[in-house]
Amino acid sequence: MAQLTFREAIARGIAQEMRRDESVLMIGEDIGAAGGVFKGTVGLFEEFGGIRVRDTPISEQAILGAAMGAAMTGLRPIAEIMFSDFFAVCWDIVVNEIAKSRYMTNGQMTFPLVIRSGNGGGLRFGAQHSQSVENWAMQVPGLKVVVPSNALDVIGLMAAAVRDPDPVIFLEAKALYATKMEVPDGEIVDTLGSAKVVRKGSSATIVTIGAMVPRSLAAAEELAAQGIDCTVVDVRSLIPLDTQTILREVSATGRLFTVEENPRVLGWGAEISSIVAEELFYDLDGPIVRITTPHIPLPAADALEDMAIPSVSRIVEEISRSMNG
Amino acid sequence: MAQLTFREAIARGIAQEMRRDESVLMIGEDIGAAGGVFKGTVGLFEEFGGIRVRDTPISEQAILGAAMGAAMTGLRPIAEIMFSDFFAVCWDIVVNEIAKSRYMTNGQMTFPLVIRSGNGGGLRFGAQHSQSVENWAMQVPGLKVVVPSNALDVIGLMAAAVRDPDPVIFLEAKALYATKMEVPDGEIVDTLGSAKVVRKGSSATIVTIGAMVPRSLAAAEELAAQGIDCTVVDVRSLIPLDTQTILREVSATGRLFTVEENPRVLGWGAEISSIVAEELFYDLDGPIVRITTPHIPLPAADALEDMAIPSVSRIVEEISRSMNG
Amino acid sequence: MTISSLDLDAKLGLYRSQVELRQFEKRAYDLFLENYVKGTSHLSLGQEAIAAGFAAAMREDDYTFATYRGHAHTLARGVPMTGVLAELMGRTNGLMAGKGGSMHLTSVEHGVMGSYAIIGAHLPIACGAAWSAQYRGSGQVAVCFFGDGTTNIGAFHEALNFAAIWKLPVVFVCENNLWMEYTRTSEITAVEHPAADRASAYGLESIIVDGNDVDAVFEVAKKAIDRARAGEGPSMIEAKTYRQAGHSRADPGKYRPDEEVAEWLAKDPIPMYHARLLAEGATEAQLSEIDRAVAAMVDLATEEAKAGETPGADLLMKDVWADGGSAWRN
Amino acid sequence: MTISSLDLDAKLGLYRSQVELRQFEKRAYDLFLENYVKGTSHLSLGQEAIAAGFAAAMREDDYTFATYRGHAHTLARGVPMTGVLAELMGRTNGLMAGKGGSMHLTSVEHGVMGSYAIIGAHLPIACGAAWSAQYRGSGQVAVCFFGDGTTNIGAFHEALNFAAIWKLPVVFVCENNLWMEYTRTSEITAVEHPAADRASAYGLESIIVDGNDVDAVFEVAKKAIDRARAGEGPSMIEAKTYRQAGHSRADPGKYRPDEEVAEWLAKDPIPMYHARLLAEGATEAQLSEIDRAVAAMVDLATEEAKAGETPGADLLMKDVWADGGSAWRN
Ligand SMILES: Cc1ncc(C[n+]2csc(CCOP(=O)(O)OP(=O)(O)O)c2C)c(N)n1
Ligand SMILES: Cc1ncc(C[n+]2csc(CCOP(=O)(O)OP(=O)(O)O)c2C)c(N)n1
Ligand SMILES: [Mg+2]
Ligand SMILES: [Mg+2]
Repeated sequence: MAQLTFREAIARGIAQEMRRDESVLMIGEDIGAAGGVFKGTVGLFEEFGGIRVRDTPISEQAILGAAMGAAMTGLRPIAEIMFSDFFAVCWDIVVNEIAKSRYMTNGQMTFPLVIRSGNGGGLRFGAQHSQSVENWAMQVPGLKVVVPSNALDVIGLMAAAVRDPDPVIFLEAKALYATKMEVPDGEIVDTLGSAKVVRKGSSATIVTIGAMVPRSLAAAEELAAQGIDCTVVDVRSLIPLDTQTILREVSATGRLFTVEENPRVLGWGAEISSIVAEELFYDLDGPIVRITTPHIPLPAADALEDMAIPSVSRIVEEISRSMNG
Repeated sequence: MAQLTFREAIARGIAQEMRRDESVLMIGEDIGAAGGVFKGTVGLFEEFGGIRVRDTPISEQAILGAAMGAAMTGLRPIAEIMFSDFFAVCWDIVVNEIAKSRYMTNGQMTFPLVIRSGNGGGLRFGAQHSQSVENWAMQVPGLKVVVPSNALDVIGLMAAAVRDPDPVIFLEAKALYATKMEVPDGEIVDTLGSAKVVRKGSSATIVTIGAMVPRSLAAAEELAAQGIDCTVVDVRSLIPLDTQTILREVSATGRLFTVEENPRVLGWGAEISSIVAEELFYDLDGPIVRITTPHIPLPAADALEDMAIPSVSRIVEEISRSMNG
Repeated sequence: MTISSLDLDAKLGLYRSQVELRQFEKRAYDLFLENYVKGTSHLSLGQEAIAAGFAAAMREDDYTFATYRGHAHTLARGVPMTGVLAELMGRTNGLMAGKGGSMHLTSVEHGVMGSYAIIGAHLPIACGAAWSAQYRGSGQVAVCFFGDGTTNIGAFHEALNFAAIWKLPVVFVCENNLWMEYTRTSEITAVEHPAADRASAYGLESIIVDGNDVDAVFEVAKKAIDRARAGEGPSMIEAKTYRQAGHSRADPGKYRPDEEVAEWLAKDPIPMYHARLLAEGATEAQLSEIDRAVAAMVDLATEEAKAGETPGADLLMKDVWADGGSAWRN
Repeated sequence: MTISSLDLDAKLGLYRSQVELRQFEKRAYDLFLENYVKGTSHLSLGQEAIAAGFAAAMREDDYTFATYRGHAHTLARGVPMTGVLAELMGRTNGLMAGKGGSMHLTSVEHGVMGSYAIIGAHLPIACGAAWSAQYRGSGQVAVCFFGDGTTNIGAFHEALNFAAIWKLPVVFVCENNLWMEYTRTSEITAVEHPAADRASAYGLESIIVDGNDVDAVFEVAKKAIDRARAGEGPSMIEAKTYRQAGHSRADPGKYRPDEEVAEWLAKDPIPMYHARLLAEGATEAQLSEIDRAVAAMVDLATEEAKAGETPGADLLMKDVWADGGSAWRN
């Protein structure tokens, strides 16, 4: 066992896979000797060298194009897009090329690649460096989307993503980089598409991901004190989506709340809400409520940012209002 | 009155506004003497000249950057992105710059601009030239999103979009370009954010947009013959969203079906489903069902494309199965 | 190998290749008029020398990256005509069973790593294949074709710099046919030679070739490919040519001055090469035998393509993922 | 106007401007260490001559487009220090009431049309403002600042070509401080001078200036701006400089060789200019009076900024739309 931060877990997960498989390479801006802007790749350059852990120009289209071309010719690249907001400058390669080419070629090509990216707010970086873009990625047929919430999951899901034959968008909550936990030694490999029930309750089911998982758990503790006993489901991967676990846990409590960091309109919770509204219509005891960042760009000031992203107290408030209302 | 095609309506709507306001300019690829790849700008170059109707290089970031810079300094540009799939090569300017800058600057700037784009399938153009991206745009705080379904609405909503002080994404269903209707002479100005009830029924409410409106209407006729009498709501603008009309019409029938051309996951109907599931929970008589293109890239072959996009018969089938099941 | 080292047999091969592309595309156009080909398609009529010359200079395992205007490059690499034609017609015996269509021709088996319909996107992707070849030490080279209008999009710039700094084995080929869709590229481009005048921005040599002269194309291709294979890095070649038809199936190309079209029809690469081969010792009989053989080949491909089946629902939901399926949830 | 035409008063103004930027940013850094400034911030210490020289050459209604490293360019246009500092501190008396933050400083009133945090994005946007000025016949010029690392992204290429073909009144200024974040730009750039060596790709003259010499900067700026204003089109200027601090607040800049830092500290634009002004007839008293006055100004701004209020919920939901609100549904 070792005490590991979320950011150290990234490097450990990648190192585990790079040792195992020579076809795994990394590219990105400042990921080499500098160890990454978020220090997610510290030690990899030293262990694997500048050919396998390679700095690039500020050319996100080239980075992802390179990853795609390498993947279709037998390698398993891991590309870093420093902040997930920057997906917007290379979105074509992601949605039009990487996501569609297997289908278009009737399966002639596979794209075993991972795109890691720092995601979400909480660091007072303002509207262009704080977005939660899991809903952008979830929207695109042909992409898998992973959003881990803790160091252990980071390692296992990173390994699963690297081994997966399909393109995986791996979103690392910036707000969690410094969080720590005990992690067992040895190889860790997890499974994409498996949600985890991280708290078991009987009154309502909270479905959430990433940085909202610890907040939802804290909220559940406060709610328990009010007599509202919540199940908390950490979805972990939006695509593939473990609908079975979600449906089971929602039907057990009869109530669904989603807690989402992405802005409200067409946040990932809208899809889960629509699935539940269709498939569990007769099992719901009350309205589905989505607790989200409002539909606004994120403000920079700490006071404002804290009001925007769902906080423990807002989660408690909205759930208790709806459960008592 | 004049018989007008959808594509002619675009030029008419734009011409109406360009005559009125010298600050309205157009830019895009092949929009000048050529009249646009879809012939949506025929006659504008001749009437307004090459300075106001200007051909650009294949540089979508430059096109939208230019539109943004012009809008913030007092003009009202209309930019064309030829196929909406190409938003992916200039998405940064749309989501990170145009959509956010008013908010970030605390209202110092306004962005009265329109981005027109050919949207959707049906022309056998394959996965990179057939996407319905209304859900991409709807997801971004700070963008208005308009999707007209007929020539009359094209004129009025184009005028409203040009006059609107905020950025409007104006999505023109390619499958509708050749459709015709009678349109009154004289100035036509419509309102953003107003849905239209295009058929009144009592059994269920179909909520839809764009090229799916005529299909939903045709399906409603067939369903009526089966005794299922549907209201059809043409949403027309996804942002601002006329939730009141939707909620009213859904609560009147107790049932909601969305008919969406965009791929399933986080299609625009998911948002409407989540609103209805929360706000009309106690008024629904059955599950909300979303009829969408499956969550796949679009195939090129005519036979396959026809299977992918919701057809009249699929709409009929899914609604009647759910209403009778 | 230099131009003079090409013997007559090899040159007859280049002739045949061009004739194949020409006759194939003429047939594709006819089938389009007969409504067998749905959707769009983009012909390379007049540009065949580039595809033929490069393909002849490539090793079997080299990579081709093409655009939506990709029939010629696909066929030139040896992909059977039937698969291409059937793909245009949306049949199950198409290269991609109709799922890709005319703009996305791909045959990994023949090194055709795709045709790309978003301007500029495939330049960075070609860098990736070249990077992979470099890392694997396979000696493969990626050849990436694009148009003059493509030189003004951002991805072009990123790819060129990227290839240069990593000395990637990639050859960028700008087929300068003077036009974008309906706009003359020189009207919206800051330099005269849209590719060649920009080579120096990436530390590359400025190379221009007569794209209607297949021998000249072969020579310049061979040199750039050899250089890439030897680890000396990327090249960019601007090949001057002209598309004889409109931009796409719907376009009669009326915006072009008649004299310009006439001038370039007079420079048609195939009659030109025909005359050259006669001068270099080929016989009229040899050449017309090639024409005839190709015609038969095109006829056969047409028949086979027409006999293909219409794809069904099974194909629709197939191969989004590597497991062969499309399930995104359980 | 040429360099020699700047009289001593004007030069004292350039000195003062540089000192303002320097002292302001040192204070900003202190406030950061004291946890008054949250989030990130990017200092221009060592690069002040560029901001000062350009601002002095601009007309009041000209447009500035800056990056996240935009404090200096914002202040140099006359934006009050208090508004900038308060913005860094997330207060309601900040330029944007705390909603934008350090990376997005904007003051339309002063022609500062925004600071942009996505590499390259503002180059096309500056083209748009220039296009608007051209269409309106206002005679305004847009000046767009960016870093060396920015020359490798696609938007750079699109904007330069676009500006050139439309002869837009825009001046692109590459502040070449040798580094991206933690990577040396020369290691990932195909040419030696990332901007100047690419000017010819857009039909532009290659212009390099000592970015630490404010007189030289002023001269080259004036020339390019006059040219743009006269309708002769865009220019691109590469100004050689160095950032004395790390990339952003979190970065101690350890990756840089000590000798390199020392070499550039010796070329600090402010002491250099101080010495020049003494040589040209200014007195030590004049200059230290400026230093003192600026210090007082910074102190005052600090106090005022600290006195600003913390923004509340009303601001959170304000100004998504031009109607002042954020409603996306009824
Ligand atoms: C990003 C993007 N913008 C626009 C288009 C539409 N488009 C398709 S082909 C074309 C012209 C391309 O011209 P060129 O690069 O010269 O190639 P050519 O067609 O002449 O071979 C355009 C504008 C596109 N496919 N992708
Ligand atoms: C599209 C994009 N990619 C990456 C970044 C992260 N980033 C911010 S500053 C920077 C370095 C920029 O270097 P340069 O252009 O030289 O400007 P400098 O910071 O030196 O002033 C990078 C990579 C970004 N903001 N946007
Ligand atoms: Mg061309
Ligand atoms: Mg720099």
